[in-house]
Amino acid sequence: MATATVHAGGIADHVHPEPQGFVRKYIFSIDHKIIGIQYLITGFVFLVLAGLLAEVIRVQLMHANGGFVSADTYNEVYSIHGSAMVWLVIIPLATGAFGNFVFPLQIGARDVAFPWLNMVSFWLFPPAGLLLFGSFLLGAPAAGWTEYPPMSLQGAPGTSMWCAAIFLVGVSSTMTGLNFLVTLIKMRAPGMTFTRMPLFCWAQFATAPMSMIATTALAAALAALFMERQFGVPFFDPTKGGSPVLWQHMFWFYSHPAVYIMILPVFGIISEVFPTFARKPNFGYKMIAFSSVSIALLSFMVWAHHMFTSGLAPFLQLPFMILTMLIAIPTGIKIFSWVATLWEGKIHYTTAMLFAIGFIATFTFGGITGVFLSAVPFDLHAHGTYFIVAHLHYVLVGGSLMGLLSGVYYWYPKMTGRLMNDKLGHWTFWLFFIGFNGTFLPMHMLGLLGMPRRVATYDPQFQTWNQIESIFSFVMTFALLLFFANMLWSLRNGKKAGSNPWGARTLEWQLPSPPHYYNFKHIPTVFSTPYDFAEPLPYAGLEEELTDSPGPAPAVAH
Amino acid sequence: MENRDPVVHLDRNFWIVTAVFAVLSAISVWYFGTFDFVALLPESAAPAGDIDALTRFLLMSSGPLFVFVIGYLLYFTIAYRVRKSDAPDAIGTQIHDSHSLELWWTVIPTIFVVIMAIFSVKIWYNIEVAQPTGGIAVEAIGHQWFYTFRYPNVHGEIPDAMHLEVGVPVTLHVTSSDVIHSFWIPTMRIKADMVPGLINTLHFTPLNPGTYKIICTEFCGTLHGDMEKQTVVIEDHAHFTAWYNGWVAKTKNASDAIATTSAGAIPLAGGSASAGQALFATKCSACHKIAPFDQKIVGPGLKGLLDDPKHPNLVDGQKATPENVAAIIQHGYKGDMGAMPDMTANGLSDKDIANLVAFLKNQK
Amino acid sequence: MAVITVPDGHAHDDGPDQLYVETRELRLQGFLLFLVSDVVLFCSFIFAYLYLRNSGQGWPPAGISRLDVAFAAFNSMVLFGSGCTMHYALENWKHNNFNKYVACMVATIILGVTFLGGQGYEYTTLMLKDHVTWSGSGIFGASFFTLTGMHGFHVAVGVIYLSIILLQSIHGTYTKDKYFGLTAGTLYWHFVDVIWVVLFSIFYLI
Amino acid sequence: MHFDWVLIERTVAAVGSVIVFVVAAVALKNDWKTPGIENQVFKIMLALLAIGGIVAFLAGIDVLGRFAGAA
Repeated sequence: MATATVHAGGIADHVHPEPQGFVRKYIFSIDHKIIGIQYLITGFVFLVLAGLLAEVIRVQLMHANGGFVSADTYNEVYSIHGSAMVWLVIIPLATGAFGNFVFPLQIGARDVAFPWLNMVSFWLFPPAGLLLFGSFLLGAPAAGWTEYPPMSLQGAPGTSMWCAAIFLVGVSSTMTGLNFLVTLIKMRAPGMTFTRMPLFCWAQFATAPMSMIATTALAAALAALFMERQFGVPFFDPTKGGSPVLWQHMFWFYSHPAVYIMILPVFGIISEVFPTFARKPNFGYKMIAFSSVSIALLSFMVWAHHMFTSGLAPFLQLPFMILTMLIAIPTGIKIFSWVATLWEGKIHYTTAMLFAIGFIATFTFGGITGVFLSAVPFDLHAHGTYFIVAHLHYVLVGGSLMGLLSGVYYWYPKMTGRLMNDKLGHWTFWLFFIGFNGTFLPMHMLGLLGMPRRVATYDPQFQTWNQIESIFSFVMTFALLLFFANMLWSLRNGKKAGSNPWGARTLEWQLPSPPHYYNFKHIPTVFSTPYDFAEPLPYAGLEEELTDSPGPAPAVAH
Repeated sequence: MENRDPVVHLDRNFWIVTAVFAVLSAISVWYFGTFDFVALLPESAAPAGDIDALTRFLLMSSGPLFVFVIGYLLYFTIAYRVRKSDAPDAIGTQIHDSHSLELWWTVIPTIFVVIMAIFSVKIWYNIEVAQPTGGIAVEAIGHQWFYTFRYPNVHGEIPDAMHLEVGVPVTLHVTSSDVIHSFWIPTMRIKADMVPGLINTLHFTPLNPGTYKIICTEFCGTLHGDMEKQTVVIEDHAHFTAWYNGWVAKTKNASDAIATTSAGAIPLAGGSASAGQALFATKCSACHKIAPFDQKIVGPGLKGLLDDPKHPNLVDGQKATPENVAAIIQHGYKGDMGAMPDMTANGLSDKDIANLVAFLKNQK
Repeated sequence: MAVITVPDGHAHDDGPDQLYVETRELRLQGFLLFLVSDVVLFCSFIFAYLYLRNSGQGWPPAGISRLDVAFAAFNSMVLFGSGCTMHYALENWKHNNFNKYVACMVATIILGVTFLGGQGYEYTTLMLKDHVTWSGSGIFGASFFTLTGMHGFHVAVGVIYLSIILLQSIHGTYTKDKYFGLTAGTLYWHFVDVIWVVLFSIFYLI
Repeated sequence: MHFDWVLIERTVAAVGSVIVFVVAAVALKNDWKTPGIENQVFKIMLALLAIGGIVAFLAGIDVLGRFAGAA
């Protein structure tokens, strides 16, 4: 029995045979690239749906006692808006879409470690999304995306559907995290040590354990809430001995790592877009990589800063305050390094770069308000007000969504072989940037002046600012429609992209676009980090990639 | 990996721009330093001043940070853009890192965090932990959609505004009787969640007399938005003692304490429909219409309530009789149809209920 | 670059790029990470139990009888015994004495089923005689039945999993070098054992 | 035929857990040197199994669990 000699690194060099037939190729595909695009499309469908809900909120808030929707419907609308954006849009796009499509190519692997598991985790996602939006039929949950008991215990039957839907998406996200972690540890190309990996892979490496461990804690909390709602098992109901604060602990233990699951992959996207369009290496590669990992570790220790006002014992508030403040330091290092990356670069104003620069501006502002909120006395004033709504939208919409849009403009040519229209892209960016800031900047002041969160009607003194915000939110919505039009339009008549339209140096740009199903004809060997524009490309074994020589013989399936 | 970076040379423009940013940050520090918070939101109690001071410190230190980060971002983006004259494969200066720079932008934020932490702990201490000597202990209890207050030796709960005396330190115990509410007085800059089955404590000392809003910031049901109608009244010793003694007298013996819902059945004799109609317009029209049952605003339509063939029973399953209608108005109702506040919340007396029932009786 | 040999892959003879190596390390790492996430699931409920326990009154709450520690000790010993027979099953397989392997596997499965039976017996006595039910006896019922029930479910899945492995090994799917299914089964069974050590201690002994 | 079930349970538990402890300890000693991730995990699990044996033994002879819930 011959023992197999195998290169270190690219261990699982298995080539599954080319899928035949439309269903196997595009619907139930196990190819990480197709699954990535499936996540992208489904994520954007839910972005449109949840975005429309956001516009319902803005129209309702145009008037102090707006009658657009009744109070109960308004509560349902913002609950599903929040839940859908978090679990059906940002996390699937950040880890599912870009994670699946990009990083296996960047580490020189043919596919993720468990392709079948990858397909299963995708196919849990659309049904869960329909289940979540279906909860409108039975009376959607009304207690916000956090669903605090005892309010969520008295919620409409849709709340149990919400539990089931988020449980399913959680299982899918756990499986994806596990899949990515094994791929990143075991299946890098020969020679690609950890410090030679592109920074997007570092971001996924930091995110994967979080989405695997934190999401399971959420699964436990959702199961407990489901059991209490359906079978009366008293975990959280204070009248039966349970404790509502227990839910807050279990929920936020997941949800703070979740916000880092939503932002770390986007940090990775920025660390890919900046060097390519500034034509110079990332400033402080090691610091950016290690701060990703340190953020991932710290994110598990700070969850109770969401509970400063809700009955956390005073002596417990201190450690969480200090640890939350510590997270600001690695995040600061990242932002300073990105700005330093632009120094003496040759900056190309492509749309992807514009969105990335816009990301730095808005995310810095969002990060600073986050540092404000870490101080307990300030949080006593700002908690539960529109200041919080402003902070979370600055880091989620201004941060994650803008970074994801930059990622789409950057990798769309690799996915489809065609460039997205840059003129339209510039319009989309400026409209989105102005619309976004106009919508969410005034909210900081409204919150501090006394506008509580999650209210369908509010104090008339805030009406003018709310009207201004609503108008700017229409501008932002129009910008997103422009973006979707651009994506669809460019599919047919975008400019031909070829294999490397941006002159980027990471592995995925050395392959034809879209890449073959087996990615690499020969697994390349890697000699250094990809970002030194002055040096020749640090890869060997890529000669045949762009020729039309035959691909590797598919293995005999045993 | 030996450092093969080219020597970093910061040109003259860089220093000019840095100087400009320095001036801008000085302006921002001055602006936040002299920013008048009180004009926007008055300070009605001791912690408000400290928290405003902390906010001022945070703003003054993040102003320069923001100016420099966004400034350099814009300056680099514009100054180092690729020119038409550059070769298509032109590249920037290939620097990888600079340990001294990285050291400084780790140390300085750490120092800032330490200062912020010390500053916050000092203020946090006397809100959450410090037990003031003397002063008054007040309890605030959250209900679905109103607050009640308990004062020492006043029986029962006081449903209207909270009265406090200037200069007397207050230990406020906060809890809830049904779902999680939150007790926020913006002008005091403090809040505590009202968690059923748990008592949270806040310490503060009222300073400036006046009437200030109390707002609920934790979602608590349909009329969560309405829970900002009640106020806290800060007044001098004379007024406060007058108000306080009034309540002590009114609830001298335990029997006539205003429980959140008075127990006995309401006498319906002599109810006047016209008075009931006026009351309905002010107290009930927010959620109910005089229209068929299924025309729901929050609650069902109430036309022909007592002899609706399609709905012989009320929402709580009781037979549709005047007495049962009065009972619902008295105790309120909570069920899958939604929730209705009880008589105390609506500020109804027994007489009011009699009038309302009389009015509803002849809405055929 | 370092070249390492992998014991149980088999190679084609046409060049390094055409290797088909379904390496066992990938699946092993995946399975271990799955166990890690399962541990986190149990930890969350254990946190909930301990949080509820010290926030309320004494334990067990008034009106709920004390748990029968003697029977639980016996039942735990059954499960730990099955852990040992499982270990010996793997050892026998590695040393190729097939009959001893089958005997140990059968013993493990029988002990596993006995544990489930014991658990069922304890549940019925609790529910019928002491009227301690899942949703009827406050936070004690909630945390006890949820946690031990979830563990029981994992044991049931483990018993089915081991029987499938036993049938497959008899059928000849596993060779002397390629027996990942068996390793995973042993890992899972030991995992279920270890969780019970924790649950047994925190429910019956403190 | 009245058995004192509690006594039987306790003796079986005590005797059984001693056997478990011994087996686990021996297995741990034998496998101490084996390389490979799964063997490391096996060692941890065998160690915990041994602890489980001790705990079950102490519970069997009514040393632990006597004051369960006395807090």
